[in-house]
Amino acid sequence: MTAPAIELRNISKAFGPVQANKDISISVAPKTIHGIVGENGAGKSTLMSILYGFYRADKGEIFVNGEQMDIPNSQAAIAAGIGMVHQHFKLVQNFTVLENVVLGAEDQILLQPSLEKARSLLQELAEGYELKVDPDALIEELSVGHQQRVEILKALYRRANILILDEPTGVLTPAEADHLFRILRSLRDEGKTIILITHKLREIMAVTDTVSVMRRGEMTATVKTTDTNPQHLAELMVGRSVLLRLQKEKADPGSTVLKIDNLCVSDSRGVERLKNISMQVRQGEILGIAGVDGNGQSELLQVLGGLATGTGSVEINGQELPLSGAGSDAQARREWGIAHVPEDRQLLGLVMDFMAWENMAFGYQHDERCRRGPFLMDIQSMQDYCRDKMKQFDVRPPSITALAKNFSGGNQQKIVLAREIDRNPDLLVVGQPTRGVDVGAIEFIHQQILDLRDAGAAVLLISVELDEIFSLADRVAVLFDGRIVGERVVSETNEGELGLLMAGIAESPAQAESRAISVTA
Amino acid sequence: DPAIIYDLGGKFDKSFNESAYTGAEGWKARTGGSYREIEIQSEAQREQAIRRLASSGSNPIVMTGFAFASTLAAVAPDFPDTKFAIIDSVVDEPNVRSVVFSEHEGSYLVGVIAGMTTKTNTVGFVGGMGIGLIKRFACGYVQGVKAVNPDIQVIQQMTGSDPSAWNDPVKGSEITKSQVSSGADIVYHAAGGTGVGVLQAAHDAGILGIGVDSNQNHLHPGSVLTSMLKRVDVAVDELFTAGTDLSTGVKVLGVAENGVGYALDEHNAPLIPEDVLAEVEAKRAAIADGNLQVHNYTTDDSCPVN
Amino acid sequence: MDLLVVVQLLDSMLRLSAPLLFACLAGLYSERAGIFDIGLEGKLLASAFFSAAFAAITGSVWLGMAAGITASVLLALIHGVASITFRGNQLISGVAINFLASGLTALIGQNWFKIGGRTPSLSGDARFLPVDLPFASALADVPIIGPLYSDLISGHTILVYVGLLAVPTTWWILFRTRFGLRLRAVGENPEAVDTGGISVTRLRYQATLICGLLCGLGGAYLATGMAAGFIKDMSAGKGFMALAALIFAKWRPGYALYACLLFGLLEAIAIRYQSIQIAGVGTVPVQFMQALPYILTIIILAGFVGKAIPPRAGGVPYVKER
Amino acid sequence: MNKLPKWVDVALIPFINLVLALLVSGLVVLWIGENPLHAMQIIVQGSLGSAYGLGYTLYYTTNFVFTGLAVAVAFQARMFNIGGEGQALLGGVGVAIICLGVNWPHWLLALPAAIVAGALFGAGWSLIPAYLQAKRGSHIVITTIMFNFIAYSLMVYLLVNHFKPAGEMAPESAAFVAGSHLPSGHEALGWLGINFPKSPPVNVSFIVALIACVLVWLLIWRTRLGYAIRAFGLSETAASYAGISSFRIIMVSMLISGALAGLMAVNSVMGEAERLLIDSVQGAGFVGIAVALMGRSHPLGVLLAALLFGLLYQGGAELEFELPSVTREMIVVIQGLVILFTGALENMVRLPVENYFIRRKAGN
Ligand SMILES: Nc1ncnc2c1ncn2[C@@H]1O[C@H](COP(=O)(O)OP(=O)(O)OP(=O)(O)O)[C@@H](O)[C@H]1O
Ligand SMILES: Nc1ncnc2c1ncn2[C@@H]1O[C@H](COP(=O)(O)OP(=O)(O)OP(=O)(O)O)[C@@H](O)[C@H]1O
Ligand SMILES: [Mg+2]
Ligand SMILES: [Mg+2]
Repeated sequence: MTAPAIELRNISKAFGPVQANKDISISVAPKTIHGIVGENGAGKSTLMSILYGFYRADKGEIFVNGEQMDIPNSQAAIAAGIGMVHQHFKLVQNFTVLENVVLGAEDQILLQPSLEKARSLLQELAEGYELKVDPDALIEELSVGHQQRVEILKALYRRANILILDEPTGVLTPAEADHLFRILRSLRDEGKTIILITHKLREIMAVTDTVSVMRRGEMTATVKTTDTNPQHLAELMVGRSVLLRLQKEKADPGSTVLKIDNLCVSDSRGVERLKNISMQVRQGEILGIAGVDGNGQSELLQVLGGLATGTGSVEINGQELPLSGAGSDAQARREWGIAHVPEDRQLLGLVMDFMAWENMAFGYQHDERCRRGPFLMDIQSMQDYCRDKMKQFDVRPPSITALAKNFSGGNQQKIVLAREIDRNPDLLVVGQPTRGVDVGAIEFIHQQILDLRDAGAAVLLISVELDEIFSLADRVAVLFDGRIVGERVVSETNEGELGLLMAGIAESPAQAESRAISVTA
Repeated sequence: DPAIIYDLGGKFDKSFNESAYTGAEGWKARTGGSYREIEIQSEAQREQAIRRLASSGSNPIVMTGFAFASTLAAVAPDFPDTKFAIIDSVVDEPNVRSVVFSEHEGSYLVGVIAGMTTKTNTVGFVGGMGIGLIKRFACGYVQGVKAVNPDIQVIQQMTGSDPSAWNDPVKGSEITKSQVSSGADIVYHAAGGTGVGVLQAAHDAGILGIGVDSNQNHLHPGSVLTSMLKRVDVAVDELFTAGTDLSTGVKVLGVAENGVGYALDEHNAPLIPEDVLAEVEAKRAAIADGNLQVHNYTTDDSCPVN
Repeated sequence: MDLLVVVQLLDSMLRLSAPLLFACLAGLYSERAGIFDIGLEGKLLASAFFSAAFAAITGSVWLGMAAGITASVLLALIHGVASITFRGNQLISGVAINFLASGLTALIGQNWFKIGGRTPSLSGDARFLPVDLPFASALADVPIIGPLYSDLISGHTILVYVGLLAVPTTWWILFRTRFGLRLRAVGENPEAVDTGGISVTRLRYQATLICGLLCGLGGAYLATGMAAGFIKDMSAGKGFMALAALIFAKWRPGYALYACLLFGLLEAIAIRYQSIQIAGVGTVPVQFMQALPYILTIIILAGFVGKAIPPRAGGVPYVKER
Repeated sequence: MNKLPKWVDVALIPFINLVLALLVSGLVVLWIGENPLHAMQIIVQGSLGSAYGLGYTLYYTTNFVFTGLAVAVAFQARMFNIGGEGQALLGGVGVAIICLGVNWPHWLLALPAAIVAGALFGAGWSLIPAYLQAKRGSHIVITTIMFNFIAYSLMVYLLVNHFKPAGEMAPESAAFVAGSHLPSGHEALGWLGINFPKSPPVNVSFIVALIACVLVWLLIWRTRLGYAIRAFGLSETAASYAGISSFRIIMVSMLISGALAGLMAVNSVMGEAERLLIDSVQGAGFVGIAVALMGRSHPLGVLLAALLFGLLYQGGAELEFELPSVTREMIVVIQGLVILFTGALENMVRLPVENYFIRRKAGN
């Protein structure tokens, strides 16, 4: 038997208090595609970055092709024939493709000869692997798919024999993803070893030979792909049998609260991220928005929360909501009765260096309860209120003066939720409510959202976790590439169908639209 | 003990303040007495310096430079028992002695020397701040030059309009270079520390400079034609010597009082031939006994010649 | 204006822009590598003092220059330690360096020479003297070309020519060498450099040291080429003006030259004319001329005339692990 | 991501930083050939040892409180205002206009007018940098540096061409009208029957500075505006989520900052010089940076740090007097070292201290 291409033994790594990798061992056979799956934050990227010399492990050993290696930096990894395509591309935006490819791999002091050499090699690679990209284009002018090709070219240019790809398909269109898989297969057939990180089980099943599962910093299993199935992998990933669903009453929808028509949103670079979407949410109803991360969910949240501008029409209880200009900021949205639980609590939902009581009023600091006179805050009342809410939502530790950053993720989320739900909003828009939150807290948070629905609020729930959608939503719309590609009543669909929609293999937009009308009418 | 406060250029400005310093040191060497001194670093320190010395009992307190005038006028009444002396400006307070010099007379004399020495019939003048005092220097100088030959052209430039103009050698040298290229072969400066750059540039360009206040002939022997002496050193020595008995009021020091003059020493003797020396000595005598009136710019803010 | 005046003005512009140019290129290396440097002023000043002081003591301008460069590089190292190793705030570090330089030069100057914080006047070998380029005197009398060549181009100190040569050299290093590619990359996206297996820390230190070296040359020129000795605070804002020029030049070597020449010209005009009559505008006070470089930079910064986009990673310490 | 005891953050770390700065300063003094302890003694003696010295110390303190608060308020919104120097200069222009233009019957009337004018002019000088930062993203540090230089030039122009009485040589304004004279420490304490020396320039502006400290504290920690400023300073993204307008916060915090810097002129121009001088600010705008850093941008900290620097400035003047080889630039060196250690090299001290406390906690 040949030695494994990569063998990691007992790797541990902590970032401050966060134990990102705990005593991980894994072995990757040469000339295979080895998948690694795991939830967000499981430690996949960290493990691979250790292998690539970007981080140093606190302890553990690394073997490459049977030889023990010390990989103190990326240069050493490259020398050992390891290449990596990072989850977040490491490209210099205003450099050309050529310059990015040679950066760090120039073979002499002068640049020109290296560039020339790279140009011809790029030509060869482009032909060999269908990796066409204009060598003189600036990175910032390229689509993400092309940027990814540049990353792969970078690795190949460095003669990588072991190629690590960290969530390469998160940003790709299905066609691009399929293209990528073809490339990966041909690379493997040429004798390269590939490690593919993803949390999409479909992809694992489609291209890998072996798959390892990580959970909360630990390696829970390694199996042959042919010996497993998605259900089994999912259980390994989340560490419980999937679909722990709450008891929920049947929805009793009332009048329409949110009505979106032909909403378009572009990002700061002018790329259209939401394309003419339309939907409605009624009182006492939860509409789930499913989809792979990066298909427009963030923009939908932002435009409803007053963090981005858009065009088209959004009505709240029959009144037109301004989408840009005066009255379209986050403050105004709150006055419209829209509460927003953001996707990223640390970046948006909380000021990490504010105390709990300050965060409990965040965004509502102009409420009657918080003001004293024309300028002052009513600190006493804000603190009393916070104390109440922390008790009610069982936030631990129940210290109103603790800084937000000193609470665990689940408790941080409870603070945000407590604050937003308490205003009895007409509409709650909530993004990834349980990302990085443990099981106990998930249940609690889900219950709160359902209670709000039952109290008559309209809820727009955005989640990449299908589980969550199935637990909470009454109806579900699937976002793909900025469009709604399908809408279903939750009780009448299944994960398979939604998975297909999420992959963009579905009905045409026109079909989706007619269905949407028929469902909501 | 007496005390002295130097103006912004500092006591080693090779010029005005340094002359005062020489006087103070001379007094010390001669009498064996001791004195206190402060070099101010910024405009706003003037008052603290005066008060600091007055409170600690120094008497008399001499300050060099017109810029002290308004501050002194405000502070002097607070210390009626202390005598103050200000050089280069008049402060009308009962306990203040004001010492002013007839710079126009001294400048006239070096102007005569310059006029008789120039070969290009073009000479230059570099002033510090464009204020009345400096225009007095300039006007006297021009009168002296034109007295020799009315056709000689005098290029006059000021360094600036704020106190940094006293301490910017680079600017001084740039201005001098521009005057050289306009044909000047002698440049007279009345610009404090800035003048160091003027004399340097004159030396580098192979022309003659004229120093001011102190005897600056030694700075670039052979390249400094002469220096307009303003005997601040004599004045300071005299003020220190008078001590607490210092009489107040205004005292004008001109050629007659030996308060101003021109420098002649081993460094510049070869540059000044007999006939020039004879002529300038004659003028000096004429001014001293009142036969020759040099116009003082500040009396009517205008100059008869340009 | 006749030719002579123009030549004079341009001649003066060259002299006055040389220290700006050194400092501006120094800032260019540093900021291109992602290290903001508002301590250019302090480094210029420190170098000016130590080059004049050592030139005065040893009588050799070369030893003086070496001392000046050493001082400037040491300050650059402090900036590097603060902003690279300890990931401190680069702006605050720059402010600190300016204070240190301003205080230490005056303090040590007074302590060593006891003449009010200045150094003795330099002469002879203790100064950089103008060099005459070949044929300068021979061509002097040829009309037009004569004055242009022998007055304007010839007759500057060696450092002026070094400064001018530093411009194409910098361009070549930045855009034609491996080091330049990496340097630019580290100022745009240090992660790209790091994953490429190159040490971000090392590159940034290198850039900081080059910055120190160039500021050292600028300071040496200031005290031993342009002037003949050091006086207190003689950099007089030139470091900040160089920073303005750098922004004006949008962090590019060629434009940096133009920006420095423009600012030098403005200074030359301001020195010569206390007020300027412009037909239709009236009298422009000299203070306006002095402030003009800063006003122009504000206009550029405001984005009304082209946009000055600094290196993307500029000012941000590179943090790999939180 | 740590739970340091609060006293470590607000007291221990600044203290260690200060000690380091003073140690290095001591080495410099030693190198110059003087005894650092002796120098220290002169500084303390000269600044606190007599009512006279104290009067000067408090005068400088007043200046530094204003400029320190100015930097601190901007810091709370994560704006680095280096323009205190220019803003204070312009504040002086405002104060001068008020004190020259009106024949004030009594200082109690002149003072509020001067406060308003100084604040308005100071704020006015921060308006353009603030606007450019808020609307166009032009880096506030660079623009305020540029505005400092423009202010110097403007000041010379104004003094030479507009304020200077005809025939005067020095570029300074006429003396202010008698009715705008602020009671000095001597006069003010005299009403209370306390005999305070006549010469120190400390004046009632010191009270204004103390009031400013309280008001800034109220603003930052008790008002909703302060809440918004702090939220913006701590997390710009979260602030936008909460609907806090970045434009408004940048403008407001910078204008308040400029106004505070401008207020310094009430002390230095109106209280001390009683005429407009060419460099009435004397670097106090920059000292404000050190003061705000040391004072952790908290008004109480700023007050204490300003006192420390006031002490250094007055002590430094005495130092120069007593030990001619140690000039007052020593103070500039100390100032640079304080900024270096408390600002730029903060992590050098903070990380080991943090580790120590984390380990100690883990050990328990
Ligand atoms: N540079 C860092 N500094 C501090 N903590 C980090 C750093 N990188 C990752 N972490 C933390 O380490 C843990 C593991 O992160 P990692 O990125 O490896 O997860 P992942 O499995 O790749 O998740 P995802 O699917 O979201 O990419 C997380 O809690 C993360 O917050
Ligand atoms: N950096 C820190 N410093 C101090 N205490 C911390 C820190 N991070 C977390 N804690 C505390 O440690 C406890 C456990 O935190 P941790 O993040 O491990 O929780 P968790 O088990 O992941 O819970 P959750 O599921 O709610 O996220 C929390 O009570 C939190 O207050
Ligand atoms: Mg990852
Ligand atoms: Mg957690």
